[in-house]
Amino acid sequence: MLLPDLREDFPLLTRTVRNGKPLVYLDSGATAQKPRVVLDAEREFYEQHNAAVQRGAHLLAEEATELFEGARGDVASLVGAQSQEIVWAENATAAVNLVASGIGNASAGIGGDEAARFKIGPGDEICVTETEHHANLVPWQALATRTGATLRWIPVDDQGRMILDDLDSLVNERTRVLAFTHVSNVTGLISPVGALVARAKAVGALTVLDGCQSVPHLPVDVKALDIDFMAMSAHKMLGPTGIGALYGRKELLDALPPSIFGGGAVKVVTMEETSWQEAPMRFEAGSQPVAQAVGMGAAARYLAGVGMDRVEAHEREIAAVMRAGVAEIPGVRLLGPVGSADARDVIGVASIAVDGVHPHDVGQVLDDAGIAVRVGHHCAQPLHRKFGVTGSTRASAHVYTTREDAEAFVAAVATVPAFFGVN
Amino acid sequence: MLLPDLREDFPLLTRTVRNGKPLVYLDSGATAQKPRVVLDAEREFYEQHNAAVQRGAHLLAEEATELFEGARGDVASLVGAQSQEIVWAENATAAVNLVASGIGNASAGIGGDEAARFKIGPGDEICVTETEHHANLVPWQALATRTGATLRWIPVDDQGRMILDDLDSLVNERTRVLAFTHVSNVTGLISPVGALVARAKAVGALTVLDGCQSVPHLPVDVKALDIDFMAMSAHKMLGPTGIGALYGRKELLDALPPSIFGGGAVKVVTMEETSWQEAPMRFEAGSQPVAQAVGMGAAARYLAGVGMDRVEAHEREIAAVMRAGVAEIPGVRLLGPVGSADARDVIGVASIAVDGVHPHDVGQVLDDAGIAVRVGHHCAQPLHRKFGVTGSTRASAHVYTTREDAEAFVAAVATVPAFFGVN
Amino acid sequence: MSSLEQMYQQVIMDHAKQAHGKGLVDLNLIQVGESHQVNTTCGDEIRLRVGLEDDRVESVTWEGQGCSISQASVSVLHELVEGTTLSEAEATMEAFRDLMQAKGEALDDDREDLLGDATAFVGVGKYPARIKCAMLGWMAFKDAMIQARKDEA
Amino acid sequence: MSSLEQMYQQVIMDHAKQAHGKGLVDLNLIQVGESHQVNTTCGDEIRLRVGLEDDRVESVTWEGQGCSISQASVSVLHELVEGTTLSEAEATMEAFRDLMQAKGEALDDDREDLLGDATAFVGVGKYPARIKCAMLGWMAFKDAMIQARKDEA
Ligand SMILES: Cc1ncc(COP(=O)(O)O)c(C=O)c1O
Ligand SMILES: Cc1ncc(COP(=O)(O)O)c(C=O)c1O
Repeated sequence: MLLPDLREDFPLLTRTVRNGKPLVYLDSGATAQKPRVVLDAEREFYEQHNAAVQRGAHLLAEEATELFEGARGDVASLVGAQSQEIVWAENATAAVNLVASGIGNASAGIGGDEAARFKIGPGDEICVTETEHHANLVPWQALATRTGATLRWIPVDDQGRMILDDLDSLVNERTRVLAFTHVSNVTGLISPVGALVARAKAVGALTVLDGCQSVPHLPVDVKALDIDFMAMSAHKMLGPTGIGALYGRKELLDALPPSIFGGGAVKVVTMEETSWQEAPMRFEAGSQPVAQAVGMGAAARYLAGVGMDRVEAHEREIAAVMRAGVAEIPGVRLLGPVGSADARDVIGVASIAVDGVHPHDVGQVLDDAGIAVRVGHHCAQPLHRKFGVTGSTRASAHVYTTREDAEAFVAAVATVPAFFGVN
Repeated sequence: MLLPDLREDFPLLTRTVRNGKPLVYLDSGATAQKPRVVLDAEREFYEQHNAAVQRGAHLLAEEATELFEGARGDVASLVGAQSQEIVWAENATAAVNLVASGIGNASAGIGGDEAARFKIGPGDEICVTETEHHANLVPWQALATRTGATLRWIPVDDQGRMILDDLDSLVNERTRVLAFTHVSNVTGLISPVGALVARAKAVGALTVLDGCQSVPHLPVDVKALDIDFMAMSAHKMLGPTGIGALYGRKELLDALPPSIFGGGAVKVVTMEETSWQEAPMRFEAGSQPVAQAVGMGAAARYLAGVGMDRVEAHEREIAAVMRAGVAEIPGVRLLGPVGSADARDVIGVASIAVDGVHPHDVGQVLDDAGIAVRVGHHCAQPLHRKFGVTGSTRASAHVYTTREDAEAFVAAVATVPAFFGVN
Repeated sequence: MSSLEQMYQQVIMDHAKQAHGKGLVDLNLIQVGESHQVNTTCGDEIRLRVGLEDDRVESVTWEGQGCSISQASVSVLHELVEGTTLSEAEATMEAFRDLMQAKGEALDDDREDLLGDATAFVGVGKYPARIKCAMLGWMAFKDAMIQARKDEA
Repeated sequence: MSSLEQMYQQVIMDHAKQAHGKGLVDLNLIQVGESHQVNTTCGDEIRLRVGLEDDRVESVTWEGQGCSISQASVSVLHELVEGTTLSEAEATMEAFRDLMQAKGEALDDDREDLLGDATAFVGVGKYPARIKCAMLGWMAFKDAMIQARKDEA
């Protein structure tokens, strides 16, 4: 069930690359292209309404504030949250850090009584998984270092699936946080959110979901998933660079101390001390990425307009075409589940290793054919180490990806072994 | 010495407000309007070159990286820094927090041996001033709470000037950081940077300059000022929202631990531990505000093209017109230095208190006349408390501000007391 | 009448100059609630105290500084709700909130009657940034009522 | 010859397949330096060891994994600088860096002579992202030389 061809909406997709070749853009997992409505929303903001939000008493400030808060509502709707549960952040990485540093700050005595529930220290545990992007791993390592808590992780098997056999001992009464990705940016595997959340709830651990690769590609409802926090990035959701968002349950957000301190986030400031506003304001210190919020709101509306269930169906099919295609090429190894039955939990991505050819070299041959893919470890070194490779070549899709794009990828990969004389 | 009329370059300035009145935009201290070249640079990036930077091996990624790093160079040139000494941050607030949290993390054992020089704790002191914007005050309060260090501050007199009489005792051998603003966002006063830096150097304290209100308005050379760190925000420099930058001496940046953890900032990641890249990459975790960096670079080039010395002359003159004008209106009090001799250190700003009329009400009357100003405490509560008011009405200028704008402000303020029947 | 004049109607100017209910009163009642609210835009603060007895709002007093809109609004609030029943107070509160969200349009007659002098605030609804000012006292009232009723238990 | 073919010239393919100087050698010299470099894009690592004696680069060996460009480049590096004088090695290093920055243009004859097989890397200069790959071994060499000379003092 493919979507109609939406490339018309995306100005960049008409450009040509090496030697005038048409562009086949298969690097949406790194960053997506932007529809015209997003670019227009930003530009119109700058040309008609640009002003500091929330504080001004003039017309432009009122208009800017209305657009800014409206965008918050649009992003909230896309994921089933309340407006006030959406905090703007520079990117998904910053969103995860906001939670981790907030817990660190609570543990260091910042935030008073209401923050006490977040305090962690030696003897406490934080649990992640082996499939995490560095963005949802390194902040927790740092929190462990800072507080003396212990970091544990759920391992994955050689197809990249989380091994839940020891879940009950890995997530136990000492576990305070369980952080995991919704969709892997390397294998495209959809995580068993239900089982993980249930276990976290049973032991009273906070759940932090990395929604970077799910929110842009499938329907996500934070209330149905029953998670506590979720990070997302606009630039992967057809939105602008420079902005992302954190979803957090309101009562948690109102108690978590901030980790970026400054104007706008505060209630009363004396030279000696400061009290903070409620969420989301307490986390939005300094002038916010206002035009980008407006753009992210427009992107959320665009995605909702296409329909996230249709987006999901589209991306499953594109993934299937790419994965089935490369799996047949001798000397090419598909990372993650292989075979149509196993692949049913996979969306939007095909990462491969070509025997005897380094991913950089694979990428170079594809680039020469006008095909843009990502090479390297995709910020998931532990997972690649598990697969026994330092890097891979990843093709990733979005709403504008066509069957022809997927087929072009497969055809170009087939030329690689011969080019490097390895078959 | 006023600049030629540059309003043509700024699309928003042609719009009308309440009842079709032409807009008189005097809220540039909160956020500036953007010239067309900045908007075009962003749009062209999205339409032609958008891709993830630094990591891709395809043409778009190469182009995007070149633009992104080129912009870093443009921002560096504007302030006399080396490219690698410029770190992108979401805004100036984030830039200050990056330094404060980095010191906090070093003190909590993150960053290893090389970070040891930043460790602070009980007995150490951090010094700020009473004129600081919350962005350069609250992060230091939080650092003091986190580490047990003591926060001290340089007081200001009733005209808002820093009192340096006790400088030698306020900044002493225990002082590890001296953080202060270059230009006050309330009074427009230019700080005595030379004296403060000399004292900090004498005792071996790090200097952190808040360049938010200086970099957009006067020539700034970080090497000539001899400071260690400086924060700035693009949106006040005619650039996009959603991005700012930190200048830091390279050898300091290479040793300071990050405080936002994630991909791109790291060298080797295992499940157990992580090593970081050199600056600036180590501070740029996650997908960066790439289009915004390109826009900030364009803004830096635009400002350099106009010439920062000419910008300074322009803003001094606009400030002089506004300040002299309002000072003559009975019942209107000018915050900061009064009188032409005293005002020689003032740039771009006039903040006033109208006897018996709340700033919100003043702002409303101006808004009705099409004049956009800022009302409130402008994120400088301690300074307003010092002045004995909870808030003020601030008019602030930029390169596009004309003498007519300044005169319109003065004329409208003159109507305020009568409107509220207080004269 | 310009929008500005519609906002600063004489009633509002008068209340702002001569505010009612100003000065916290010590209450010898069982159900007393107090709330402190800050308008983070400008730093204005209001502390408001209510005393309930049986089913009635016996006393509403406050102290604080602010713009003419916030001062007039809390003054009118005092006039409107002191002495009413709890349910009348709630209805008034709701009507005022609706007025603020009406973007400058008048409410229906029933609710206009409830609001009395407070209908003069109709013009504020056109200025989103000022709605916060007008609501400051009412937020404090709402919160103080919750506090007071807690004492019930 | 397409840009791709210009990049992957036969010389490069050959060096990549049959890399020279691979395998760290224990050195019984006074001035030994070692450097470990990581290409953060892809995680490729190189460890390179140099041994100096008097004025000469006596030994250059390395270990590591990487793309054909990085492997071929360090293999060529080994061939070019092992056995040369320090100043020849510096000149070669500089010429290679210039070649990388020449955006695909050839250098002048003198420097081409210095570079020998390494001139085959001319095509890499057109691909900024791959310059890092080609430079990885040379960065390690530069750093290892600094380390080795530290032992001098
Ligand atoms: C002096 C000063 N410092 C810091 C800031 C904070 O800048 P931003 O809001 O862009 O983080 C501002 C602007 O609001 C300012 O005027
Ligand atoms: C699964 C996952 N998590 C986190 C991130 C980090 O997102 P960002 O770089 O926008 O902060 C990414 C994207 O790189 C990702 O794919």
